[in-house]
Amino acid sequence: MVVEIFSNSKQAISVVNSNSSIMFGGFVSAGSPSNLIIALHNDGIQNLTAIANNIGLGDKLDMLCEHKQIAKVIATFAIRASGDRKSNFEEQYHRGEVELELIPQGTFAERIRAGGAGIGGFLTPTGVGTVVAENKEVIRHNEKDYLLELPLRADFAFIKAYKADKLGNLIYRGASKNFNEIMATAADCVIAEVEEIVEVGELEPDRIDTPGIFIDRLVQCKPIEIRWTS
Amino acid sequence: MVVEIFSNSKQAISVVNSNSSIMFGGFVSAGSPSNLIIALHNDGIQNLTAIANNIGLGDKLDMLCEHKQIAKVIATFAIRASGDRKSNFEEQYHRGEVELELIPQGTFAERIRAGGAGIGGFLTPTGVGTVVAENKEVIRHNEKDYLLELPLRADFAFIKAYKADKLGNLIYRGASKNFNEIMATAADCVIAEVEEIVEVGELEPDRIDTPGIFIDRLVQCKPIEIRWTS
Amino acid sequence: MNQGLSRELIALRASKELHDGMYVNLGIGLPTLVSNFIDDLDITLQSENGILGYGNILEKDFDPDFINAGGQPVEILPEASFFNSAESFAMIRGGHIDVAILGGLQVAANGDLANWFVPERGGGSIGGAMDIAVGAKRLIITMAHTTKDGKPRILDRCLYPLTAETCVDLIITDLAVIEIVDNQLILLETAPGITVDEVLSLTEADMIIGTSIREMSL
Amino acid sequence: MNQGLSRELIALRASKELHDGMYVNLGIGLPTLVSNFIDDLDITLQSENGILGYGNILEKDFDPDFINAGGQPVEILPEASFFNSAESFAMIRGGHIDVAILGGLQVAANGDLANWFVPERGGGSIGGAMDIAVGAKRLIITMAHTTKDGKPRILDRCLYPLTAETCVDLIITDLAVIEIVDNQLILLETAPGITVDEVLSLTEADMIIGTSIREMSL
Repeated sequence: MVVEIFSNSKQAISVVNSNSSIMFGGFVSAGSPSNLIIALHNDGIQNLTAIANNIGLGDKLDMLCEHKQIAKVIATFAIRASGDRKSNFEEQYHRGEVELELIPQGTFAERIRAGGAGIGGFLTPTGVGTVVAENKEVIRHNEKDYLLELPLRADFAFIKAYKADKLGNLIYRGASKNFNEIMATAADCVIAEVEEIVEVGELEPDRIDTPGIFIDRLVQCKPIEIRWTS
Repeated sequence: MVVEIFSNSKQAISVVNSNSSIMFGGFVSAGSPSNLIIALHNDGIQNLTAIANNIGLGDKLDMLCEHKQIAKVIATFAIRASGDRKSNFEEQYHRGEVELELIPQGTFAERIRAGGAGIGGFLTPTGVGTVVAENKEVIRHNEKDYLLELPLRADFAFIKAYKADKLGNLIYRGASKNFNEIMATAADCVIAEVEEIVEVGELEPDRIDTPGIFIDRLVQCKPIEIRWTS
Repeated sequence: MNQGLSRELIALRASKELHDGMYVNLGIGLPTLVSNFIDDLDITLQSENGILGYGNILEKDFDPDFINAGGQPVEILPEASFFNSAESFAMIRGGHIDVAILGGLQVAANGDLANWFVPERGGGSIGGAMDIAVGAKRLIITMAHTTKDGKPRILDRCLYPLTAETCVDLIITDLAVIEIVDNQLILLETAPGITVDEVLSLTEADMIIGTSIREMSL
Repeated sequence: MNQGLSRELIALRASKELHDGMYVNLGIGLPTLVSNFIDDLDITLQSENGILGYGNILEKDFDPDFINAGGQPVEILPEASFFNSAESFAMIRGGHIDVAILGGLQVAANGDLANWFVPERGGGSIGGAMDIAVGAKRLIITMAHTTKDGKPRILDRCLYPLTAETCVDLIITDLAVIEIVDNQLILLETAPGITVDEVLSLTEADMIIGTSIREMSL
């Protein structure tokens, strides 16, 4: 599929419908697709399943809880044991207004990778003997127990990269590959927010992190600085 | 572990013993650790299990069959259906002198990745209903059959990269990442042949393919050009 | 008897299945020739050894790091990217390749494919074929309609070891273009100068004649 | 009563477990402080959000792309490399990290760890803790020896939901250093001014007194 380039984030997300599942890349401040999230907030789409490493105070993702756009969160980091103020999400969670599936971060990453790689499941030692093992098959190999974990996919992935060329090849900066690089492979429609779109040939082939094959929609946005607060 | 730097390939492989399993990176001409293989050939170590994508005419790996150093090959491409001349390996295989385990290439790559990633196994649709499925567990999920494939590790990995810094951070060139990048994670001792060793800081952090954490022994060698013949 | 297409013309016919914007994997052998006929198309070629965006096969100036899955040196296009084999097969197995064109030894009416092992020669190589056959969104097989001694290769059941079950969508041979839908062969096109009866007589499996059957346009 | 070590001194004591050449993951909270005491060591820090080779926490000049797993801005060293989260946890789960230092809420005599969920607060976050606890070659827990109201946190069995089973190798608290070998706690060191009896009285689980027990050197 040829990548489509949009001039603003509102247009870039115009294909998203209510009741969709959406993966959001980023790890706190690094690689968060904040412009796309704000467009989603402004759009008001409801009943979303949000798949993201973290949701919390200072996240743009937590803004989506302001008008209860999120019905379910699948995350690794959602409720801080410390800190006085509560996020919108946490308050709604404690009131039973939003569902939470908490996953170990390595399992979360590997499930997304499996979803994009046609892997039907994988065995991980992580979570054996914990609440994470509930309702999961335990498989023993070489005298070691593993949980069978299943792939994770979504209708959409919102990701953020540093630069793109006009065919959707992406490079990331610093620690912002995190979940962006794998989520780009694991959704039916992948929408990328980048700081700069350059001509084809300006990105060195040896340096490309996400090949354009994975990207459907592209928009250049000034990055929004986010920072966790407590 | 701190990486050790050696001045020649003979010293770099001096830790290898007979009866070892060794992964060899490379895909035909791209990223083949040919200097390390030649050192192994000269050393005469016997009864090796060779884990490599391909073994054939023009491969340096096939040289190891000259003196029957290899007892077993685990590969995806070992016997060409076309071509008149036979490799040393193929002749020995037809005489029953060497064992062969043939694996689909995607499963081969994924098993190695799993071996390095602490994954106890994975489900792949590849090979279902074929000879590859023999003696393997079939697991059904979402109305689709998968084979349970197990991780692959080795005592040693011989890999080839383009450049290294003195801490073992590696970059590859072109299509030579192939199996090198994953084998670097999946062996107890990883020996890397590179074209150039540079000072720490000369490789851009965003560009590093294999972090030095995975590398044990390093040697700078003039690359040997190999090319398949028929 | 066999007045069918040359290998080049089979490749030319196969190229007509490709359209702008597609990501395509071409197998070793005959399918490689398809790349000679796509210069006017905006197609991105993937090679399972870790390249997306390669161009023509280069006859000289061999660079060992720039090769396709057949070991042939290839041109690297400005939009190219490189990745390791686990990532490459994640791309293939994960359903990101629009079309794969592979060679075949035998195809069965239900879409089973055998293309990696020749019992008569006592060997073979799986390579990437099993993963590609399972993972590509659409799988096209290009092959000679019969063996060198005239025996059918489109069979009720494959006799050679399988590459994958029910994976083939379209077969392009020197004699015909045949679609497989719901375990049923449908004859869509015949090669110039080849009759429907000739195709049927050289095909073991039952075949429906397509309602709009026509001569291949090349 | 609690004349034990400050958080900084617990971190200082933990830093003495690290040696040249090690690859180390430091958890959020108290373990982060360990990085203040390793300037003289040739240690490489891994952060599970995808960095190998970071240095000090930077108080100003915030760069959103250069952060550790706690969201704090960090210095990127010349030897640094970056990778995605699947690769990062492949590194962790695959046993490539020599030592991980995590915070703890409760540790059991058999090495079970609970450190992600506080029932009293009605929540928690798993983050990378479960994978790190399972994957690190050696796991050190740094924590206060007791709760704020003086109850033991080193127990016969963890009461809070587990992070991982039998994963802890060493516990460093404000009062003591305790090793776990074969489901058995061994008291190795006491904090300056703290007696063995005090440690035992504030520990629920049975503990062997190490044969060469001594006062911590800080």
